[in-house]
Amino acid sequence: MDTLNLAQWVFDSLTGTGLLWLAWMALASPQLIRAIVIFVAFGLLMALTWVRLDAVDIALAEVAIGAGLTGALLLAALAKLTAAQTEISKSDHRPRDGRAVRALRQLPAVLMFLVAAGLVYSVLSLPPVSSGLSVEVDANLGTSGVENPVTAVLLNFRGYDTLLEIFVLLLALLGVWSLGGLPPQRVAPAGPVLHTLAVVLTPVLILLAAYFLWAGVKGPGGAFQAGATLGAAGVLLQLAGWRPGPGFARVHWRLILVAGPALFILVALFTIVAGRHLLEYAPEHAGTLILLLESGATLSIGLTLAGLFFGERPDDGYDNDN
Amino acid sequence: MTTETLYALVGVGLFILGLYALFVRANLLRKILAANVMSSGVFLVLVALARRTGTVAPDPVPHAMVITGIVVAVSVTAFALILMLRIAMKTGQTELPDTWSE
Amino acid sequence: MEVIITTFPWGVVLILVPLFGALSCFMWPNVARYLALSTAFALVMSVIALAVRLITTGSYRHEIGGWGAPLGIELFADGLSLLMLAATAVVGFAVTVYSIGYFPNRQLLRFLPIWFLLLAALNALFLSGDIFNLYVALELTGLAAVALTAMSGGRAALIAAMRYLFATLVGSMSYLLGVVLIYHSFGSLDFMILAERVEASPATWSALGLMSIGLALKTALFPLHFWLPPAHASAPAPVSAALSGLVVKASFYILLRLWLEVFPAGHSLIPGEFLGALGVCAIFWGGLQALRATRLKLLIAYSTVMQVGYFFLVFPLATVVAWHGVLFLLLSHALAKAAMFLAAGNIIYFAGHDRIVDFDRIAQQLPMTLAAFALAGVCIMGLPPGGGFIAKWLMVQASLESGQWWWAAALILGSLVAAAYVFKVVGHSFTQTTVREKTNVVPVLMEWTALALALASVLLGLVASWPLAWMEIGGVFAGVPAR
Amino acid sequence: MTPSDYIAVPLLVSGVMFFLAGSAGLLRFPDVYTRLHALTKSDNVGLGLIVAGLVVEADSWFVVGKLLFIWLLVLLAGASVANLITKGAMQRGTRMWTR
Repeated sequence: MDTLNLAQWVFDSLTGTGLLWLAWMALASPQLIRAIVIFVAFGLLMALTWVRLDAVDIALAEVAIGAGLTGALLLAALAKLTAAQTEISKSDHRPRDGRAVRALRQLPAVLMFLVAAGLVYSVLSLPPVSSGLSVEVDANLGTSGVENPVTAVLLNFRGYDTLLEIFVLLLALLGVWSLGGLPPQRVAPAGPVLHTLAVVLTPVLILLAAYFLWAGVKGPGGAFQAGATLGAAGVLLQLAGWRPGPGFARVHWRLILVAGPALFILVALFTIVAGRHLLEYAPEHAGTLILLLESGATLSIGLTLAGLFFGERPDDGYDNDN
Repeated sequence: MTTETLYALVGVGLFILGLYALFVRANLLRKILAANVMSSGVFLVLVALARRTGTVAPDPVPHAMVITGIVVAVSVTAFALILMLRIAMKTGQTELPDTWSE
Repeated sequence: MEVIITTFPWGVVLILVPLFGALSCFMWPNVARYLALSTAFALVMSVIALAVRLITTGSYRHEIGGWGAPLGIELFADGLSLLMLAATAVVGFAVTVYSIGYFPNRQLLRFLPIWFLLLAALNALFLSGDIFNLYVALELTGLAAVALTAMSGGRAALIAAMRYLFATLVGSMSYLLGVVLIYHSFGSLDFMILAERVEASPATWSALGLMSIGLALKTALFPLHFWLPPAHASAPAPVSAALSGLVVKASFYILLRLWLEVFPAGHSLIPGEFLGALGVCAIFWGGLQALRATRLKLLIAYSTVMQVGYFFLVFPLATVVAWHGVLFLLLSHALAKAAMFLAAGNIIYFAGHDRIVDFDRIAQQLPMTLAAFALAGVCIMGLPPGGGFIAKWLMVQASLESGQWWWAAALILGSLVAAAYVFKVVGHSFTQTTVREKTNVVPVLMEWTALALALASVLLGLVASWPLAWMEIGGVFAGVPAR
Repeated sequence: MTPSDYIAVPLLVSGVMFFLAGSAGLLRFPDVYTRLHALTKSDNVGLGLIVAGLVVEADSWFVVGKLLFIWLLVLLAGASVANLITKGAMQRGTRMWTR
């Protein structure tokens, strides 16, 4: 809670202004491609901000998911929109209206200004020191089975949130498939450079994912960062032209997608049947159980993210009426 | 002003910017970007204020909450993008019509 | 046996069973319909067991992970949650049965996993005692609801789903920012602890404002209802039944909990009268649009906008009687509105359209469906003996007792409007059109499901004393003035 | 300042200079090809210098390994992506800048 020295102040002000400026540019620039690229830059600056705020776990997640995968998803979506629509979108700049209508258009801005003023006042009025739940977390970290407090919260203290959240991810993919996905894309041949890159990087990314998973016990890392890295490997493979075959989609794909959520449910059931509370681990087994849950979650998150990037509904043979 | 307040206020600013753009921008992809900026703002307020513990280590609970939030955000974004593409395929538009009808 | 029922954490079962159902329907598509029926049945049974436990031993909390608040998340089951869970299980079972007849196989396989995730999310939401966990449950609910809305893939459905998605996103983001302010002010996410710690401050007001607006948007309170009619009108009929019957109430339930437990009167800058006034606007705007609607599902959707208006009358009244009335309305509306949408689904299945003027002798050709619609209409209008009658009676009583007769006037006028649009539909069902169209045979099970729900909504009025007694389990109204 | 700092700081500063030069090139050069030329070369060297500076300050061989690994990955990714962008630009028929 020290007051800032000059260098920090300059750094923080620059970062803060930069964030607001990039966000504004991303939302205001006339070309969509520009907006997306600026948005990815915004994500990277967010990651830097997380590091500045001592939240390295989030920084990793932001780089991998927030900037990386979201950026890839946005660019892929833009590429699939027809070329005509990628240029300046006409109604981002509406035609001129009468005075009354123009005055009415200012209404959101005025409203936003009021909301902003109220929020700023509320934030400034918060107590300057508040330990939140950090004391409780510290006191129970010893019996949580891991040493990284964030992993302890995610997989043990508030593991139930994570259980639901893994289902949100699965739900997004089920939702995409229920829309029928996208029509299959014609894949251009990858070319030698991309092919080599995919061949070299895929094992590296898998190794990296395993490292994140293992590192999450002690320091920054964990299932989400690892899963996102696996997802990135999946995206790279797709860019290099790899496509899931029908057999893969029918059995393997489903099995891996379900692995994470199913393990969570099994562990939950097990704890209930054993007469404990939901997801209550015995301290001596906590570490193993958390690693088990995280391994399943990593696989499922990775494949789900890759599947979301793929966008097409895989041909699994169930898509007929009988 | 402390670092915590500064970044928390930037977070408020991002929330408002995103909300405003979600209102006034018509293009669906832009609206999706706006929603992402909005959620980044909320996360920033959450994490910035978590440093007010008075000790070196920040409160880890908000960090876990934000990681949950980031995963939720990417799921929603992915779904929203496919929905947008389906609409573009169906209507040739990347905007929602002002009035809705059959 | 009895010990097991009264000590087992049934709330946990209510969350795990549908999650498992979703995974298994996804993994084994060949037997999905049997898995679905068993899951839905297991849900009903678990709710009954939970009810037995709550009635015999009172409300209970379940410390997830064994940590307990404030560090861990606690599940919380009392009379209020029981009511919502029961509505979810009954409507959920009906919709599951109905969907097996309604959807062709391919669509059914896409529907079922998402549908059970929606049920799991709703149950998780009604059982949660933690404001951040509620956010995750809200997102799961919202995303599932949007995905189901878009399922048919038609132009109107896709556009409605997109609009719904943005509305639900803004709603949850705004709610989450409220959670952030609360957490950083009071250092906890647990309802019980917050109830003790919360005091009036700028951050509290902002948080309550953000949460209320976000949740009102998700509940589709006038004038934030713009997304609801297209979404509920263009989703497949069983989905509309769940959206109007259950999903809209989920966000309203959180709002109730917040006002009842975390922010009792005096901590808020938003007067209840303001929300009540918006409610009155919703009643008349929704009623008027329902009268003007030319398509049946759109009419029913606007009727939901109107009913949501009734819900918000509880905030200015805020007595025990008023709370009873509104909770009873939530329950009876869930059953009646689901019945109406399922009946509309039958008509669409039969005739291929839902244009009200072209209802070609529906009364003769689908008598059970029309009976279901009319019975549900009785409940919606608030005629005795329907559940809606008891609810509105209680609310009128509350407003007269507190000397605020104008809310009672709005309630009664609203009922007249509701009567008008219900009769409009019933009237056209007896007419004969010149153009005869090709029709399909409606599976008997679909007709029975709609009728059963409608009957339940009417019979609810006859056994009103039970739900009214259950509401009191856990003493959630302890801090509310009696009159 | 410790003795290792006297080696590290010049390395880091010169690394930053390379980055600045590269960024200036990215902003000021006339077309995609020349911009990539400015960016990739100077950034690869700049990052190399920064990594070298950090290696001097590193506590363990594990950290040194990680740093070198990062540099290698960025080299690989940078070169490949530059190649892909150029290929894409040529396929679209983006003309090379001539004076």
